[in-house]
Amino acid sequence: MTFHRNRLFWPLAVLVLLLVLNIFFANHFFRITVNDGHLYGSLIDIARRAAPLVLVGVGMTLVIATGGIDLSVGSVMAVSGAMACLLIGDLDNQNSLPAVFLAIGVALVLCLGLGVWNGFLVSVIGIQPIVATLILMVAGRGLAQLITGGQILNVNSAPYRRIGAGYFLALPVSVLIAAAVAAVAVLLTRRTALGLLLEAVGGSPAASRLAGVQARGLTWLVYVIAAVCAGVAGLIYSSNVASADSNAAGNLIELDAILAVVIGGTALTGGRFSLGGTVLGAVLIETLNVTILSVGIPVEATLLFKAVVVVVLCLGQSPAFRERVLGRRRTPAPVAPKEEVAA
Amino acid sequence: MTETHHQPMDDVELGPGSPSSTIESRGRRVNRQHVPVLATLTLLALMYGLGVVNYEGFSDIQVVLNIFVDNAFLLVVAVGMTFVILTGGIDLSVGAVVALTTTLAATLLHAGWPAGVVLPLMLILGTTLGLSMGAIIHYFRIEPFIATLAGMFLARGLALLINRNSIPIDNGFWVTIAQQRLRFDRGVFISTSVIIALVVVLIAAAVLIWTRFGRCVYAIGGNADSALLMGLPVARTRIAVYGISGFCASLGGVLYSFYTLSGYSLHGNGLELDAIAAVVIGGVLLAGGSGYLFGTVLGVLVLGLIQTILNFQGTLSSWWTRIVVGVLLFAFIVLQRVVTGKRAVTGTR
Amino acid sequence: DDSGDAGGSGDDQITIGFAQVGAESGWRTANTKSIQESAKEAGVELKFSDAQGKQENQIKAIRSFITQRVDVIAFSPVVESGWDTVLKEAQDAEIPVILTDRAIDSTDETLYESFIGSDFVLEGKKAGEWLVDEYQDQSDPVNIVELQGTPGAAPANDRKAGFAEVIAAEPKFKVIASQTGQFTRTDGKQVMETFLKSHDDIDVLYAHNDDMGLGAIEAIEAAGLTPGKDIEIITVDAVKDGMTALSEGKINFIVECSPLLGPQLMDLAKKVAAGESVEKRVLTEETTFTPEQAKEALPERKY
Amino acid sequence: MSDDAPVLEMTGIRKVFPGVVALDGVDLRLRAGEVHALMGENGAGKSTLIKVLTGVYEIDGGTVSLAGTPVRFSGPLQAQQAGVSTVYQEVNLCPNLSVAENILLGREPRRLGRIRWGETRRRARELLKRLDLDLDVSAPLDTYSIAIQQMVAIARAVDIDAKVLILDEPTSSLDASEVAQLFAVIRRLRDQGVAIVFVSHFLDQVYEIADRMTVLRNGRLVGEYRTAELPQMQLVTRMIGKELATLETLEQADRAPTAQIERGRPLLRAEGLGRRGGIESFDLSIHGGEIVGLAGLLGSGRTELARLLFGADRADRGRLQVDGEAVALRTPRAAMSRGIAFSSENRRTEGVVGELSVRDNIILALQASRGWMRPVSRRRADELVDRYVKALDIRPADPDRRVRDLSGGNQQKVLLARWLITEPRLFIVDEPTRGIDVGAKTEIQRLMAELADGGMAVLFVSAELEEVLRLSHKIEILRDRRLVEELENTDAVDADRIMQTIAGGAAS
Ligand SMILES: Nc1ncnc2c1ncn2[C@@H]1O[C@H](COP(=O)(O)OP(=O)(O)OP(=O)(O)O)[C@@H](O)[C@H]1O
Ligand SMILES: Nc1ncnc2c1ncn2[C@@H]1O[C@H](COP(=O)(O)OP(=O)(O)OP(=O)(O)O)[C@@H](O)[C@H]1O
Ligand SMILES: [Mg+2]
Ligand SMILES: [Mg+2]
Repeated sequence: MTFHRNRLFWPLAVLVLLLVLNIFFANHFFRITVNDGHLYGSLIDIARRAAPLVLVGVGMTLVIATGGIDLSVGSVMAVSGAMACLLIGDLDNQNSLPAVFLAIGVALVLCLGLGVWNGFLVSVIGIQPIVATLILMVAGRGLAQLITGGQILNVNSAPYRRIGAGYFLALPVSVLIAAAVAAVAVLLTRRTALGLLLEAVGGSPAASRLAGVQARGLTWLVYVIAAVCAGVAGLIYSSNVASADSNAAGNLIELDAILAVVIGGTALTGGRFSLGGTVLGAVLIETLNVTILSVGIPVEATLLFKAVVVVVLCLGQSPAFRERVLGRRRTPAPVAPKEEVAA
Repeated sequence: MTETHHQPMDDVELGPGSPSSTIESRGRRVNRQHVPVLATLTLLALMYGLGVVNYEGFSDIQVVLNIFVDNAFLLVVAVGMTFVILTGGIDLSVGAVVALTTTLAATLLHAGWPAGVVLPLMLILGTTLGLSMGAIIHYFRIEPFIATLAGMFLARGLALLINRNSIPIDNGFWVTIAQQRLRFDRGVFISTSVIIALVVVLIAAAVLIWTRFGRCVYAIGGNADSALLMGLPVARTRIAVYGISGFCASLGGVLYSFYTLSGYSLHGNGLELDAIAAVVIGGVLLAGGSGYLFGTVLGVLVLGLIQTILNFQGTLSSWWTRIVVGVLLFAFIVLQRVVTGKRAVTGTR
Repeated sequence: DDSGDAGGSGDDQITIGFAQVGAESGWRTANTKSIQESAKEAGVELKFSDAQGKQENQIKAIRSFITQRVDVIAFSPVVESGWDTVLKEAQDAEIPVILTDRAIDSTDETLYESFIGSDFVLEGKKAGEWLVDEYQDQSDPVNIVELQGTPGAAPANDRKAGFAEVIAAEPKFKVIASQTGQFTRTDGKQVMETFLKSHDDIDVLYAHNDDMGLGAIEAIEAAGLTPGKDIEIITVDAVKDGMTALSEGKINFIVECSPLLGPQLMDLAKKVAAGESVEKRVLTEETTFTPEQAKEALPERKY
Repeated sequence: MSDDAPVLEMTGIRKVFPGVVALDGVDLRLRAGEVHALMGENGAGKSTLIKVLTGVYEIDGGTVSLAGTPVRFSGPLQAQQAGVSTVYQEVNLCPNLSVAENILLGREPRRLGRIRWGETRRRARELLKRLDLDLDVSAPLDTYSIAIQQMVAIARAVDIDAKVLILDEPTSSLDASEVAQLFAVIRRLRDQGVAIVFVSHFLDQVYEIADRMTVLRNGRLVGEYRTAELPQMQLVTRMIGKELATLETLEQADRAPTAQIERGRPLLRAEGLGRRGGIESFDLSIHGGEIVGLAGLLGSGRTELARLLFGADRADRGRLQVDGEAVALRTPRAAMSRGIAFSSENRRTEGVVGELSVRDNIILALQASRGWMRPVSRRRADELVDRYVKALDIRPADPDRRVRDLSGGNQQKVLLARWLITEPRLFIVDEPTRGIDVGAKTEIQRLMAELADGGMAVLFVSAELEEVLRLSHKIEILRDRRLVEELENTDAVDADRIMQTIAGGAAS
């Protein structure tokens, strides 16, 4: 337990640092006002921006817990937004609530299907996850473009807009959705045995098979969850600008999501995972993006800035680094990095 | 954990009736290890045949040679990636290193530096970057994925900082090499880069099969902790592997700059994924410890062939292009599975 | 090596190999569509290849067109530099090349027959000129924020440069923030959100394309401001959505960048294939729009 | 065997893991030409001491000196270069490489920098021959059983030209003849002047081979003794820190109450079951309350047989009945639903999940059989875990500790606990006492006997013939992957009788 808290200390510290940095550049950075009956302010912006990444990250965490990886999340986001916008755009009355719900439902079912596909390739056919999901990463964006005909599909639907740009009880709906999904995921994994079984599968597939864990079903399940999460993220993304851009939606989000997962203390090799850590990681990444903008770092240097932050963060998180360089003699882990040395 | 096994090839004792086969089924196993590669080769030939049957002019030898000409840099990058993946790591920075190499080389050449200085400098730069990532990964136990992701940001960031525009290269040496063509009869040709790439492949293959270093790479991929306890030079090898990848990436960058005669910070975007895909399609396990370099060559050819087919098809819209790439990839990988009769990774011994 | 002696097949139908950048925007898709449709109309066989934004893919496609012995090769270069080698191969194979939409910076002008497309620098200048004109009576500083395109992309570079050149003439114009919006709506919106938080004295927004402008409009509205009034907006492209916003007064000025190169390209290709000489530089017919002009033009806007 | 200056001396060694003081003030003195046993219960710190010595872990205090000069190795590589060769507990080889490579990795014969593969294989075969093993050295290591892998690891260590050879539980899954081979090699090396550290929980072996021993308890030094001067009972007392009255009683009392159980309808019955390349068709029935022992040599197919009955591997011929009902056990899951449990001999890769806590590991099988939607409540889990942590004396008794940080023996106990809480009707145990100390071993044997009395059937696989004899009602003997004989374990049956069959004597 203390171990985990320890790992999250650094992301938290960096997060606070970035937030503080913002004060010097953005006026009233921490001020939250009420504007048009909803909250308005930089912090709210960060939360809203982080919503899709949190969603994708939650799904990614579960996939990574089983020792897999999902590169297709970005494409799935594009597909989901495209499908929803296509259907809604065809409606006579775009403001009809049931019709919009139906469209959203269809889009999510489509994503579910894509998740089933990924899961099938990984768990039944046994293709290595990175390649299995690479297939959908490439083809999925094509599919999304096929749906939109390569155009940006505009919708003019008030209910749909609320998902990404609307407010409920003065709070952004997208943030509420992301929080709800994250909470459900936490409950699902920690209140049922799902978390334990996933960690077992990720920790040692062979051992968990012999312990009777149905690795195949579970592996399949996480890809489905990841795709649905990405689908919801795609809806938020497209609703935010009331249009479906199948090219930009979710572009490169898989890298950010994986980064968020790792910052959150989940090892890419599978095994123990921390959803809370991922959420923190996602918020940190978006804060970083906002900071780059508000500090006004020149376009040319943004990547460098990101690199520096990531390096500092990871080194800070690494006990080995603290021990060797900062000279803090503690937690001498075995020399070998990942697997069991103790015996 | 690992399913495929590789076996150093040796001409001396693999013959039939090898005295080492104490159990009959074992004699056959040696061959079975080559099955994935053979299957890939067969499927590749099949795909090629498909192209020949369907498209006019596809049978032209130049079509095949073009795959090499057009993918020489990818091949070199993928060779470096193979080393990394064999140890169970990954290197996401390669695409960005390619970009950095081309940008910096173009800038320096533009500033009038001689090619004889720029070229080695680029290779040293890539290798150094790789080595430092390796050191961070090994000593500070940072996930390779993250360390090299940071490396990717860094390299591309530097490239952008140097110059965000594309810079033409007009250095004499560069231009000569770039436009040098080795012509055979009937007008078919290859470029200098192809020769360089093939030499790299041969050297790398030899290193993997015939040197202690190469075997240590496999050992680390099989089980890094065991390798350490067995007294292998894990630190040195792991760091070196990233160094090799960095070297290959920068050499790939140089080839890329021969290929386009320009430097640009967005060159090689997504190249890392292509390289990883090529390596994995070639039968190397991402978990490490298993696979051949020859497989990587096949993987690159598969990707190249898919693209050639698309270019010959010439009627696909942008989105169908993507979908068809996905479908072809899928078909290829699934057939590969079926042919080699491998079972699911999860839950098998 | 001239064994395969070039294209120019005897029959009257010509084949064009066209290597497109990708399908990264609505503009690009309209461009592709225009070329495909006019090829059909002109009775030209079109070999189409999508490079997905990568120069290497485009080079591969061009090389493949050479082996396929098409009559004319046309392409929109992903970047400016780095085409000499492959274009020389085309030249050796005696296949004429036409550039569309974006230029290349080769010193050897014989490598291509013609370049048809817009002048991005000019577009930036047009945007700047309108601004200068609009604020000519004002002497207070004018605070401008800029949404750039993808860093390093030619349209982004040139539109920035052209604009900067014009406004540099008057010191009252100040670009107080300039960031990339990656040519997308979402990024445009998000960057604008942050701009609005860190600067409360923005007068003008200059976006390198309509999409980013449209995203920014959402951000401005969410901040309780009125786009087009509180903050004046200039964009480039004139796609349908942008024109709609322009006609609603949410955008103040759009510089057109037309994707409809198809018919002009087909004409050129036929001439080139027939061995006629053509102009080295063909400009696409483009204009600029104010809200009033937009209202008129909107009904027959195709893309 | 002399008391002259030690080749290697460790003094006042201290090693702290977060929350555990693994070693404190431990001394170890090795002299050239002696076999030195390192003794202690599970978790006493033996393996840690070895790892500290060879630089796998950093030392927190104390000194090490080699031939009089202080050293501090940075890792196994450096230790090897200085002449300290080690076989660590658990097999630490690369499963993906061939046997030959595993033996010679890092030392392959070369010519002009190029590895000579033919020569490599030849040398590997030669080395194995010294251990009386004839394997296909070009086959990947993981096609062989744990026992063979252990021999390969030994062959590797023995080949290194070493002044000090350290063997951490090298015999834990070897049977008598392999142990004899190993000892022959050890003696030869000893006579050549190598100092050898030998760790084992088999007291007989220790007394057979060791000249001297160092006893640890709870990470502290108890003392150094000449083997000849310390009787076995006293050694045990030193190790566990109290008189072990039960040990003696167990030695006698736990002999199997020979075969007086009712043999009605068998719980499990296999007819002609087999698998190509694994084990030939065999017939076998197991009744409730019965302990069936499997005996055989290394690689005779015991593990293969056990795995078939659990569905860990799929049989490709024959029939299987459970409770008289025909079943096809395609997956472990299917077997579990029939009340069958299986603890693998390969606890590191197929047993425990190292990253998870002791608690999670223990409830894993139970939870898996319930499915993820019906979690075992935290209270129930704690109850069960507490019970078995106590019953099996798992140390440290902290359910939140990661299993990978436990000592080898304690990991084994966790594995057994995992299956015991599922209350199986048939418990297949493959080498359950591997690496378990004397006290715990008798404890486990008694547990098995007790559970059998309570009606559970046990299929007991062990390389230790005595153990099989002591526990089983019925003994199945395997040879060359074929079940060759079934014996009721009557008084007439003894080790010699079984060895005869195993060795392929007239019996079959
Ligand atoms: N990496 C580690 N982290 C934390 N604790 C550890 C680690 N390795 C060992 N320990 C602890 O140190 C103690 C000594 O363990 P060690 O493995 O040396 O025992 P051992 O004497 O070899 O026992 P066994 O006979 O069971 O192998 C145990 O309490 C164990 O839990
Ligand atoms: N001497 C040998 N020669 C060839 N292969 C062997 C040898 N010994 C074991 N094997 C292989 O090892 C594998 C495991 O055998 P298995 O585990 O059933 O043996 P076992 O009777 O359980 O013996 P143990 O576990 O003590 O090694 C089998 O696939 C067998 O082919
Ligand atoms: Mg031990
Ligand atoms: Mg066995």
